[in-house]
Amino acid sequence: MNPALLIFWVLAGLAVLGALSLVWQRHPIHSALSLIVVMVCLAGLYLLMGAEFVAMVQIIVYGGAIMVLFLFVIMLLNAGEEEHTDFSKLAKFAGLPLALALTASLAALAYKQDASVPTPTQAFIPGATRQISSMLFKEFVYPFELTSFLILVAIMGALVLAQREKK
Amino acid sequence: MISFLQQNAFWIITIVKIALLLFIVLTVNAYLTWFERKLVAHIQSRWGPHRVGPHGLLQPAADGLKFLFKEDPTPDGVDRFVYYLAPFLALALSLTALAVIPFGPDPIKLFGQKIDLWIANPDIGLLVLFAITALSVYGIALAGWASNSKYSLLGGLRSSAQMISYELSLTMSVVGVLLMANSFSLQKIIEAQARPGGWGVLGWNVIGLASGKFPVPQIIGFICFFTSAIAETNRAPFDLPEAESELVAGFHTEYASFKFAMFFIAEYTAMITVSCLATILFFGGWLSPFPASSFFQVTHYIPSITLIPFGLWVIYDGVKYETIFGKLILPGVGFAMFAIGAGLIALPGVNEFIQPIFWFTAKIFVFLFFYVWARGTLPRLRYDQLMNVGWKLLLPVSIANLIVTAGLLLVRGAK
Amino acid sequence: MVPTHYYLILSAILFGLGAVAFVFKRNIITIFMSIELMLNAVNLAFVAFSQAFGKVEGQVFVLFVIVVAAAEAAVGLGIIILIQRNRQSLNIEKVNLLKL
Amino acid sequence: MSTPILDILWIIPLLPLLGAATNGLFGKKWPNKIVNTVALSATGLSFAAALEAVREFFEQGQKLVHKEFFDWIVAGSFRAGFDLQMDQLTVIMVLVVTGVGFLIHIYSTGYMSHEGGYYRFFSYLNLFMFFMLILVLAANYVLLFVGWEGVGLASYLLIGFYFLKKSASDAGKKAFIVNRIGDFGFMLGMFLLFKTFGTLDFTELFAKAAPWSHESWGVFGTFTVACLLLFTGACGKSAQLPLYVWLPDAMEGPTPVSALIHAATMVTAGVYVVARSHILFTHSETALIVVGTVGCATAFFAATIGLVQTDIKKVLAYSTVSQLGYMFLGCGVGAFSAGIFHLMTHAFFKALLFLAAGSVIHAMGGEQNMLHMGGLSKKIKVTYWTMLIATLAIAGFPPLAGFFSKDAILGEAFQREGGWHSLYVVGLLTALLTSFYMFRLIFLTFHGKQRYDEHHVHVHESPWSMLGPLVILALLSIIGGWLAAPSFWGGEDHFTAFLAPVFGAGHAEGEAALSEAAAHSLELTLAIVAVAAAALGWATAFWLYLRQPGKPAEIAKSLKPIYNTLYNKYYVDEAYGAAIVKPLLAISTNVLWKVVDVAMIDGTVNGIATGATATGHVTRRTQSGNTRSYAVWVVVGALTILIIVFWPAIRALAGGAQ
Repeated sequence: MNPALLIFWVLAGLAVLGALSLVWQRHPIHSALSLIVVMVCLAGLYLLMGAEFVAMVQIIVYGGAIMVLFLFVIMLLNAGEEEHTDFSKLAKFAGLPLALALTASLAALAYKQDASVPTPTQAFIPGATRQISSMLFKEFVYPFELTSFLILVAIMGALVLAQREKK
Repeated sequence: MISFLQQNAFWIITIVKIALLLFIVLTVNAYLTWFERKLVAHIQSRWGPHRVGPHGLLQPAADGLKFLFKEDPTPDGVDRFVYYLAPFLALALSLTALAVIPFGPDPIKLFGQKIDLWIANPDIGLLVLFAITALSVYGIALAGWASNSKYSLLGGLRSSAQMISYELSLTMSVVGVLLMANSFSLQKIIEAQARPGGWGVLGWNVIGLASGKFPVPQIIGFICFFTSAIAETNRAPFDLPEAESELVAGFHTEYASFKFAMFFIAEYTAMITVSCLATILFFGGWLSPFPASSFFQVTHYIPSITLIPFGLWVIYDGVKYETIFGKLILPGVGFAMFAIGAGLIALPGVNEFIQPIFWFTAKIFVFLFFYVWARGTLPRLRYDQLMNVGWKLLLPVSIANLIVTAGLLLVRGAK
Repeated sequence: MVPTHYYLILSAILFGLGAVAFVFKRNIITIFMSIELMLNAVNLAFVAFSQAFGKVEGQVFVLFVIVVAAAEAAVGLGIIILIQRNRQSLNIEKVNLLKL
Repeated sequence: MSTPILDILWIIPLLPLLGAATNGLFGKKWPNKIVNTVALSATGLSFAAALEAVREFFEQGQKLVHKEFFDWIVAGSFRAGFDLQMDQLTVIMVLVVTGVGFLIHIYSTGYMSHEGGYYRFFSYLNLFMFFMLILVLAANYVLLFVGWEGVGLASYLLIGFYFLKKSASDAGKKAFIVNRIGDFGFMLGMFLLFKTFGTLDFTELFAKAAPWSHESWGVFGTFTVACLLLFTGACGKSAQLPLYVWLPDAMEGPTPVSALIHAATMVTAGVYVVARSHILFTHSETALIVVGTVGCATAFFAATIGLVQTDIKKVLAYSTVSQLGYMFLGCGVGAFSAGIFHLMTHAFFKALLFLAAGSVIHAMGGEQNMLHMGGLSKKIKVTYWTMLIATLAIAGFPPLAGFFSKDAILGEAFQREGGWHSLYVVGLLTALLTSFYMFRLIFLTFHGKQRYDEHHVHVHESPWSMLGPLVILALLSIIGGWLAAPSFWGGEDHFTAFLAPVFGAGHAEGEAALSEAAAHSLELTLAIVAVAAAALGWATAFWLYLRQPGKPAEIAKSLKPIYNTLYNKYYVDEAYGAAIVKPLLAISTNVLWKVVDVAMIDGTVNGIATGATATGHVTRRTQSGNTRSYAVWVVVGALTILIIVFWPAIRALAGGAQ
């Protein structure tokens, strides 16, 4: 069996399991851990697709920053197990089936669309990282700057939100 | 049998290398603790460990045994899964980091196999390291949370916040180096610091004369990097997650015996990793500080020159040591050192091969010494000070450094 | 080499699971995580396509998505902290002031 | 040449408007002096402007002045601009309106000095002037209609001036409603004209209409219908049968108003319109005959009612109606210039009559019933003489204005072939009746022994602010006629000549048959006959009301049914009430109100409201405020979009499934 395929199956299986356990777990910490698993698996898949840079950024930013932030907040708020209220009848009865239907249809479409998607000519894009950097600073320079601005605004927003107003 | 070995040589070699590296690192860890305790003790004008073995040299072994045989209670109301996961996570990650560190340039030839002095050398080695560093926070944070103890929780909170904060300056301060090397590969980064014709120490990134007319020093970057690195590894003076005066022992308050040992090892391994990184990024990795001209040929004997006198001194010291045990052991050790030194003189080939590794380890040792020195001398920061240093000092400075570096390189023309 | 639509299907499944979590979970933080999961699924699709077409644009988009996700996380978690502070609950069904 | 005023013709109507606005907005606080200063200066200036405009008009050779000031309505091919025009007809109308109006303003300052709402009165009066001037200056039917409606409004306001008096406000409403009926016809006429000729501008319209073939008697072509519709409007405004009923009630308004609006100017608007659109009328035999007949009938009919009325103003009102009838008769026989001529003279002497009557009422302290007067001639000499002059004028004694104008009309009527002689006869009879009831009025009011109580009312002459206008008008009533003094009288017919460019000389077909001499002799005989009729009327009145004052009562007793019929105005109001008002009320109450309004309209509105509420009650459930529900909706949306976007793929999927 082709090792790449093997790796794919393993990682994909892990990712799906992680996602499932994200839904299944009742404690946010456990959900967070499951999500981290998913992210790491995805990073692995990116590596498999030869997107090293993206993979690493995925781990550094998602795994190292965002999820840590989540963890931090969960610990800060000392969030316990989530209570299973069902005030929303709609979500109680229709929610799950609908979401599953969405999943199924998406997957089915993806499965049907394979014809229109070309099979990769090469497993790796040579010098992808270099291309990405040049692209970021040439074609996408304005969006790039914009995102930096966005981050600045986000920082301010977070500060404003989180600080206790002084009495 | 042979054929099997032939076919799967790569895997086998890798496994062996991993085992070897683990052994070395763990030993180094062990003796790092001894070294640290001794040094700190002397800084505080104490003797430090001196009962177990001569100069307490067997202290680490004793500690190891203690860790193994101590009772390992699991506190009540902990989240078992996470509680057990945390230390494994910490240890595994810190050890994994070592996998991408290159210890020497040219491979050894053994049994007709070329064996590189690294386990893996990806093009994005540095990113991998950062990724692992980024993940390593989980060990501590989860441990703190899972222990179901206020001290631990606070420790975990502190560490997670602290690590996130300092990761930024850590990464930022390195970008300058990346600009100069045009690569994420650690090996390339090191090679980029060797100026053709060999300028030795001048080529290193701290001075940054690897090419062009004027230097682009990364000294500021280095300072930021090392400070942030200390914080990343939760070492003094940034060891708030385990500030014993406030939080008993912080995130590992509830951990005993071997799980505690795991955190312990993880921490020291992280120290080593960081030292390696600092060496590689700013101090030319395995490059010798001396130019590679024939005039400086003599410098190749520095290993012997250091080993032989030291060995002699150890013998002398052993002879006049109080205990019998010491009288027996120390001269042997001293003689071994002397022998190695002499042997290196005798076998120039080996000597040449040893050079990079020697320099590399020497530099690492220096940084480890720094670590301990800092712990021994600097007082612990208050939490708000910590955050201020991270966000208001290091981050802006490293960004400024990046901008200046970029400008200078633009003027100089990157190679 | 792995056919592209494997990745696509995986991404679809992950996205769907994210949606499931989105409607199924009550804890605001978890719901927020499920959103992140969906974003990740999309990223996977991006990268898969970028490999399939041999173009790196996809990866660039992924980077943008990640940046946006980071910003979103910062603000969102700030909001969550506020919610907890004011409502003493993380149960989204108890954060229904809209109705009043 | 420079024609400053003609270039800014709009200044003439604008001034009164300014006056009206100023008084209406700020006059409440002001003392009477300032109010009437404003009002008088407004009218006076506009009169001056009008005179100047006329002078310039003559100066530049009496050519038609047509000025487009700005577009008002432009829709497709339709254009109704704020266009003013000036030709001979306009000249006469403008002068009459501004001149008489100015005089009556002066008069009002005296007459109204003791009334409340002084500023209001003058504001309305100025407003009326504005609209009336718009009416006469307008260069197209639409703008004319604006003035038309505007004067209606003003008259409504002024009739209901004493709005605390129910009869007054009712009279106002009556006038308004009855006019609406006419206006309805008028508008239909306009629409028809626009549909046919694609324009409502006088010049273009008439230019287009002129070449069309005439429609003989009984043919109901475009012209006939349009003219009849327009004439309906005219009937409404000018109080002709069957829409005259509002005018007598309009006497509820202050006397100056009756003089200005309901005698001199507004009520003549109908005549003006008919004259203005004479080209259309001359194209339709039927329309002319109808106009003539209606006019004639109205004249006689109103005169008969006038015989027995005891309220001094009512008598004058009915005489106004009958005089208007004369004018329409004139127009009907195609003698438009004669009609307009009579309009002018009538404006003079009828205004004079009303003002004098007002002066009398003033003197009697509000008494209007002639049976409670008598023997006033000594006490209020100026009023007496001026009123006498007016009476002679209206009765048609030479050489006063009424004689010429009325003679002209009757002459034209007589000289027309066909069934017009009967009209002439009726007209003559009417002339007789007119002179009878007018002298009856004089004798009852000023002669005989006084029938009022000295102690309650002390008779006093009016101030000169009132008498001045009387004198001026009296002079005008004397000399006004000479403009058209027929040739046998030495002068020649300036008036007709003057109006010729407007009406053309084409209305005297009858004359063409006769020779000069014959024409002269005929005119002479006709004049003599007319004067004889007038004299007969005078004699009868003299005999009945001065020689043996008991007689009228006896006659009344002996002819009780006729008398009552006449006294009650042929019960027309009652008939209308029974035939139209009551059913209308019934329908309005039972159908329009109870069914249409309450059941249907309110029902619909409330139904919609309840529906909205109900929908809200249902849809409110979606807004549960529960984020999870919203999340589900998001999922639903995503699913929908997916299905829409990938519909073909989904079909393929289904196909693959089978």
